[in-house]
Amino acid sequence: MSAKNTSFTQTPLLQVENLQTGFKIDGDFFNAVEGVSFEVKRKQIVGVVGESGCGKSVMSLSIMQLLPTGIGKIRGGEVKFEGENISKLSDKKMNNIRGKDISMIFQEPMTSLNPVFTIGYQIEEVILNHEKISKKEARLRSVSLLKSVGIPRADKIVDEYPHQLSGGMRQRVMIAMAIACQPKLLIADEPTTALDVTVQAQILDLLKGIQEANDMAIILITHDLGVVAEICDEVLVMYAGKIVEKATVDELFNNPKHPYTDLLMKAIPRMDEDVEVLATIDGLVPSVMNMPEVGCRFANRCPSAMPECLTVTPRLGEVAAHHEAACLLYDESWPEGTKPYREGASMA
Amino acid sequence: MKKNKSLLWLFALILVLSAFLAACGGDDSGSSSDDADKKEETETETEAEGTTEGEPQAGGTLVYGIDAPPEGLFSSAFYGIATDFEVIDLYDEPLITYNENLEPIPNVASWETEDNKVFTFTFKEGVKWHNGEELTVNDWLFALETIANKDYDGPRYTNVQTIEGAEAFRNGEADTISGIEVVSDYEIKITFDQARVNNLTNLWVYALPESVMGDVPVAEMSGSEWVRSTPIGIGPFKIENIVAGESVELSKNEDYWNGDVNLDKIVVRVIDNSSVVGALQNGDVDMLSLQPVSGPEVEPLENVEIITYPGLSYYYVGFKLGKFDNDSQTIVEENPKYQDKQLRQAMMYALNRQEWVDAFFFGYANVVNAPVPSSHWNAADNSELNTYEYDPEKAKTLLDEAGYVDQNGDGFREDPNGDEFIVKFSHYATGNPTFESRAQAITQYFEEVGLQSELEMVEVNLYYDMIEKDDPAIETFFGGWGTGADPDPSGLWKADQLWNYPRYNNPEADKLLDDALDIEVVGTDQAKRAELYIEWQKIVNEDLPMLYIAELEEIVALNNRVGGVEYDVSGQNNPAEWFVTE
Amino acid sequence: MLKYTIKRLLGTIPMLILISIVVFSLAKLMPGDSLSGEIDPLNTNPEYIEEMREKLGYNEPLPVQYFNWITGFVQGDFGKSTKYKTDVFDIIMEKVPNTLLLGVISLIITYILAFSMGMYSGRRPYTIGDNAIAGINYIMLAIPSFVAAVVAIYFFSFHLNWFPFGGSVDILIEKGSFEYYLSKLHHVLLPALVLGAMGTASYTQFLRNDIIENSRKDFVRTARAKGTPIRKIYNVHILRNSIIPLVTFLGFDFAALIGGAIITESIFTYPGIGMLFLDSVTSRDYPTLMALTMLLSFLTLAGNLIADLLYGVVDPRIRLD
Amino acid sequence: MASSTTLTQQKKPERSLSPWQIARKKFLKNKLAMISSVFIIIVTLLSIAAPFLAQYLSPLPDIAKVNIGSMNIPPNSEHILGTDKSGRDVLTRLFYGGRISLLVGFSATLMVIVLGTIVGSIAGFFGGLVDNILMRFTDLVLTFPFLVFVIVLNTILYGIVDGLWVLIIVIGILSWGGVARLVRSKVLAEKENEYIMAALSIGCSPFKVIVKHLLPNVASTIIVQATLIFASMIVVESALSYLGFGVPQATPSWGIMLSSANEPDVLQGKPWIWMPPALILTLTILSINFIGEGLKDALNPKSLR
Amino acid sequence: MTTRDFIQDRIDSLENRDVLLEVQNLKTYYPVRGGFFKRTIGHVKAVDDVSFTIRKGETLGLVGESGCGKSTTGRTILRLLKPTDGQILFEGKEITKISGAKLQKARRDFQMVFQDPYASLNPTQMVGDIIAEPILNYEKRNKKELEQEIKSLLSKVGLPEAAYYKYAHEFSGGQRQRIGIARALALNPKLIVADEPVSALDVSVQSQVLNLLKELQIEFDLTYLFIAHDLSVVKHMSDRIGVMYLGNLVEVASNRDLYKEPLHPYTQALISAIPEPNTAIKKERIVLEGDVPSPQNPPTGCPFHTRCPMAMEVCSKEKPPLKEVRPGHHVACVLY
Repeated sequence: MSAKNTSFTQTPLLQVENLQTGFKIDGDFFNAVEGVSFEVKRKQIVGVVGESGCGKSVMSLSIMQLLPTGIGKIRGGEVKFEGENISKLSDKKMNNIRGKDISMIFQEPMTSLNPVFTIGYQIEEVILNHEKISKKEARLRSVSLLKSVGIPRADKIVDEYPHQLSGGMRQRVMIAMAIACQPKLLIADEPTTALDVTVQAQILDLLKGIQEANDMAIILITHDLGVVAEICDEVLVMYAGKIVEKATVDELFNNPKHPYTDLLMKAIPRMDEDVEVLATIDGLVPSVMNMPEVGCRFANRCPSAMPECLTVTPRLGEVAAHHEAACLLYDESWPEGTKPYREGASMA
Repeated sequence: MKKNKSLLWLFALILVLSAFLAACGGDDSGSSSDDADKKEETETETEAEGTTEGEPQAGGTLVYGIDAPPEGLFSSAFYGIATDFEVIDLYDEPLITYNENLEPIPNVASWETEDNKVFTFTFKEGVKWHNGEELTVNDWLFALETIANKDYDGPRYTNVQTIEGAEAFRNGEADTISGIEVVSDYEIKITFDQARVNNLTNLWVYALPESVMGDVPVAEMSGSEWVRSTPIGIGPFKIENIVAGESVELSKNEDYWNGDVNLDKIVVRVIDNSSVVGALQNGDVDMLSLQPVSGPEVEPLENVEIITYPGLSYYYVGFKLGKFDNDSQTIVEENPKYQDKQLRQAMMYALNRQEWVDAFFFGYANVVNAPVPSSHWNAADNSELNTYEYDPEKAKTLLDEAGYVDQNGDGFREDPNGDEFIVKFSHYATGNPTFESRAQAITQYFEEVGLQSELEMVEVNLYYDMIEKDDPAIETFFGGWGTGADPDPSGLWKADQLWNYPRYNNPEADKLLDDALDIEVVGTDQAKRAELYIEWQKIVNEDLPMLYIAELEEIVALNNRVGGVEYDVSGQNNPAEWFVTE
Repeated sequence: MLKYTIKRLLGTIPMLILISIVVFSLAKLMPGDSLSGEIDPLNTNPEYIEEMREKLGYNEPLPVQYFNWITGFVQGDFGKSTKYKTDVFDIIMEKVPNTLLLGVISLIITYILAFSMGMYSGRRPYTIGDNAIAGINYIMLAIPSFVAAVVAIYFFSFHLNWFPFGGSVDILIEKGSFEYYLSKLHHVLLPALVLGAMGTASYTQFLRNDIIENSRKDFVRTARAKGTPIRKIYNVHILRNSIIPLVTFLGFDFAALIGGAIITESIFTYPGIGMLFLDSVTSRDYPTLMALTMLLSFLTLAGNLIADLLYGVVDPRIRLD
Repeated sequence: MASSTTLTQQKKPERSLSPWQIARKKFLKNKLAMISSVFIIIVTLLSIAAPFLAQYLSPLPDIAKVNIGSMNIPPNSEHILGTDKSGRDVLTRLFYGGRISLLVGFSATLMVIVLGTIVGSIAGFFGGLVDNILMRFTDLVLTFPFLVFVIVLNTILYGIVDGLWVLIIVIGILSWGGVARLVRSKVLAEKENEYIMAALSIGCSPFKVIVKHLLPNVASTIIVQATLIFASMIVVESALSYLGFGVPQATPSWGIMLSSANEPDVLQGKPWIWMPPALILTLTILSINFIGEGLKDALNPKSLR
Repeated sequence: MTTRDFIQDRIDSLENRDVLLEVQNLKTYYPVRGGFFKRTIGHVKAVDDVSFTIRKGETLGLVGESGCGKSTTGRTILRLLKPTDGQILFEGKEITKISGAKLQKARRDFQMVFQDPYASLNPTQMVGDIIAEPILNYEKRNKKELEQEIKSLLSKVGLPEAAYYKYAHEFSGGQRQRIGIARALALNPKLIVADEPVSALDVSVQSQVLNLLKELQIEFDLTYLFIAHDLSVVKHMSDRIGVMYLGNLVEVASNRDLYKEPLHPYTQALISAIPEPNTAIKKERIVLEGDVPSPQNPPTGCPFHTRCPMAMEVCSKEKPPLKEVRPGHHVACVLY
């Protein structure tokens, strides 16, 4: 929010380049995120979708360097925030960024709040972590923050404990905490999954409102394509630790390219149309421990798979305007004449 | 002259019993029965066996160890446990004491009698209680009346019972004890209900400070602060401070009537048996009584000296020969199992008592052949008795003769009727593991001569209950008696006595005991009495209603820096003479 | 909270009544007729015994006897000790300060040791330091307390002469002076160390595991996401949560310690409730025995209550009303 | 992470490992627990074989017998661990002691576990009034100061029931409360799992649900708890015996053997009498605890679910 | 035939079939206990006066937010919970009050598919045993035959026969749910209550299970009570849908009617709140204020009036009954 800000207008807020994050299983590291690259522009809402275990949460934790110590580790790539590589920062330096420039909210608002401290204490903490102000001021700020996220009786609630609030209220508290220092980027990891649909609507509205009011960028991680369609500008689809498709939201929903994305959309029962038989994806996601070295990771489940899919690793490449997919079906570098036919890429 | 704590034997019997019944607490090694045996102070004609050397010097603090927590009944009239008495003995003293021949000698009081029925006592003047009040005969009268009071809850009534009118006083039929007549502040006349040889030795000879306890109702006395926290006496030390259950601080009585007191202070503290050796070695305690088992460990310590002196207690294996009827105070029923004298004698021959004593008492005990400790003046010499030397062959022969032979070839003898014969032997159990092994050893001796034996370890409280009530589960039993200054064994042996545990019923023997006390028969001639007692001992030595095992020696450990301490059979000398060198 | 406390206190009453019935029955079942202690054992005169039985109410039907006993008990009349010939209440009160001191000091020792070791281990699980602490703890857990006590006396009192080997205070020191309290402390330290060290192991492991578990909780991630330094996360966020179960142990320990003190006190000849209890068992001092048993049962109940109350205090999720 | 549950589908043998087999495999891999198990097995075998072994161990095989001639002998070639104050061979007695200590520990544990499991599972499964009554009763038992009641009860039963069964019964009666509470809380938690409701919905009787569905799933907790109780029961036996309220004096348990350390001459002067039982007691408890930890790891519900 | 026609066809044919289950004024309260003797100090009114019927071969969907009582309704119908009041008629027979052996016998006809694929299978049992158990509870069977039968059942739900010898922990969530379905099918029941059967599953797996359930319904002529919080899933699965709020059924209508023309304000809000994976649809969203009140202390009158954007004064006073306002369309709201 300063002059410095303007000088960086051209630089994306966040650049993730070839990120590789590994997890230790039985003494060996296995990559849960494999070469993920994307960027987030200022004030942009980027959605990350994928089924459980696809690495979307790990990726978000990697950006924040919140991977469980000793178990999770960034093994390659860079995370640049406002042009500065933050993936190699010490924990102490990182603490200056966490909660201030980038903050995060999580899926389970109950367990994400410390049960033994008051709401006020937990919001004040983030403020006091980053700003030299008195406790009293911090408390006043907390109350106004709570008000700003739509919590009634905020001056009472500050002295209450998380368990005294409903799930939706707790998620509001989490949001208040996350925006306390007016971060430039908010990472929301499945923020509405644990909530009822009517409450989810409230929270999504709130997020959207806050994003607009604070000129904040959001990375919204979710498995719910509907949520993405609701509020995101751009979408990343992840599968087995990799980004398989990246597009603006309209482009993606109207014109899904990757067979995985396509199937995913057809597997969901829709309110707006009646389908007797839903699309399914057979088989299972390969285990992190025996991920194929080469080839497409979706190949063994893909109805459009070709023999080459097992041997050639597809790269993320532009398939349309503002639309990239990692699939051999669209790979322009595929030798002329041998390009596979693309019938069956989308299911009837 | 030695100031002995001789009065104790008057109640030794009581003590043993109460100790057995009640004193086993506190000390988890549970060796209280041993304590009780050991604590019975002794006397004989023999010379003191140990004195310490060095020039007396004034000042200093001596740490005196006791092996069980005191109960806190610090009054001669009320105490029930030996450790309490050890404290009492430091701050109070009896009016009459005993010499090394266990003969009564004047202390504060001297006496005259012509017929052993009426005694006139004269008190020394100027003897003061620790609170400054002078001791008069009224304090003694107070003590006697307290003990004779029906509300009195201590165990000493037997020591005033023989005074004329005591019974009536106790029953509330009289306001005073008719047999007591106060002549002046320093003279008092006591009349007994009948003339007895041992009236004096049986009499209660401690005073109670009327000046402080006079207002306390008798029923509340034992719980009063005068007994529990601020007792006073006339002894060389006075109680300064009591930490209940662990230690007592005594300081020098500047006004002591009987000469100078050397030590400034005596601290009495509880030393658990398991800590005895370490505490002695480190000099944490200067003086304490030892259990035989500690003897061999303490002996090598360079800074500690061991003194032994004859004890007045003995161990035995008793047979239940009959059943006692409490109402009629007679033995009513005979138990046939051990009636055969030959059987009992055979069992006596079967015991290797010397080996047993050496193994379990480490040389601090001697084999006995009759129920009178050898240091008593009326003890029979071994030459006059059958000593039943260990002779398994003879035991076997006797058993064969008596008809106890192995008829079914199982290696064990059957009784003359051919029925299975098992010696059921009981021993009390506490936490002390040696009890089991010493009892086991006895049964093994029986088995060696072909008598099948079974050992039953019975919890100690239950044990004496069962013996006293002639529980049929008890057939032969291990026991110990402590005797007193009065060598008369009547209380333990006559057919009308509850404590005649074997229920030994021999009118001839009873007659001898009666005669030995009968002033008409023996007058005041001690030699004549001794003769009768020896005669009696020959009978019980032959009859063997119990198998006499051993008498104990008392053992005291003294730090080398302690001087002026003497012990004889009558106990320790006057603590006023003790001193420490630095 | 107050209302809850009162409600809970009232709730203990039926429990106490049940316990008192059990205690009374047990005392009646003890061998040797529970009255024998109060009757002069030397007086075997049947009339006397009968008279005493009558006087002491032992001829009444059992429920009446029970009623008499319990009404006296409620009014603070615990009866008269048959051994010490004085009010049981006084005897118990004489020993209570010692046991209390022993209990408190050993608790402090336990907590200090457990907290320092547990926090260290919990923060660095599976390191050499953690393993070493676990090793020590396992061994401490395995050594029976009485073995530890006996060896401790042997080594610290007799060999090194650092601590006294028995008693609660040096009698020669003036009561109430600073040295007096120092001496009390000196006497209580070794038994308290032994008693305290025994409890340490389970506490340490508990705290360690709880810290590890809590450090994986979502709220820790939240705190990190807020930029809270890791040290503060451990010392404030995690510890505050891990303390909750530990603090409630305090209540249970309260009673358990006195039970545990029976062994320790008797080995160290430290005159407290534990020794008094053993003593009253061996000497058949029924009034004392019954009073102590009731007292200890009551303490257990009180301990449970305290545990629950503490829970309410330290854990905002538990509301007591 | 989360995906690890969905991974292992590739090649599986026809008949695969049950959760118990997996636990066993895990346990077998735990070195400390295995060493401990071997130790406990050896101790148990030696204890069981004590009467048979005795004749080879020492010239004085009869541990009931007092041998006045050979008291307090320090360890030598004949008596590897020396003899005690009754002239009994310490090594032989140590093996016999194991019989008693392990028997008391095992029987008391069994009793505690059975009682506790029955009460706890019934209370937890049925809830309501049944739960209420059972748990109030459990509270009552738990309120009894353990050591106090053991000592008092032991004194009462002394003459009535014979030998060490008094102790076993008394400890058993007084100690099941904790297990009952634990089992109840586990059952309550496990009951929340839908498979219990599923079992009811497919027509299982309550008894069958408890026995076939609930208990196998709380068994891991019970087993781990049982090992810990086993260890503590051995300690309780030895402590009580040490205090003189345990097994009868003549019984050669480790606690009884240890109680001789309380005698003034033994602690310092004759360490060979008390050190072996102290050491073996400590090692036994240590081993049992390690086994307990190993079981806890192996039976971790995460490996079952 | 288009999907739409197919559905219409189905609805028509169902109307002629017998009522399998009839629920009348069902109430299920949980006692709230407190105090030393755990007295009952209040009730959670989890299900508060619910009535509906299910015809044979039909799927009735129950939808609502967490805590609305839809699962409790399902479990009460299966008599896994004791109803506080009301009646449950199964094939015309009263099963509300039966218990013990009678209940056990009756349970043969109605089975359940559970929500949590991890918690609903006993981890100590082999899959074969899990599926065989219900059969063995009712019949004595030849072991070999039974094994064959179960293996064929396994393949019917899309699992390999080898699964018979495996344990639940070796399967993924979707596969476990198939095992759960196989167990429910083992007794050849007439009614299956599916309680959030796919809410714990990933989207791709969810579709497999939903497809499977539909296939099986046709194959075995099953009747479903399908409970879910996800309106689109319910819509996909059900012939008719009941919307629950705070223990009450606020609207019951056919699948199409409900979506096309939701009548109850709550249903309207619910439908509008669902984010559609379609950027072309820009809905006007009705965002409800506040939270669902506690079922322990429900508001008087219409349970929804505290959050209803159209609440009137009368709403807080009177609880509107569920009434049929259009053919086959029931709603409990004063507006109609």
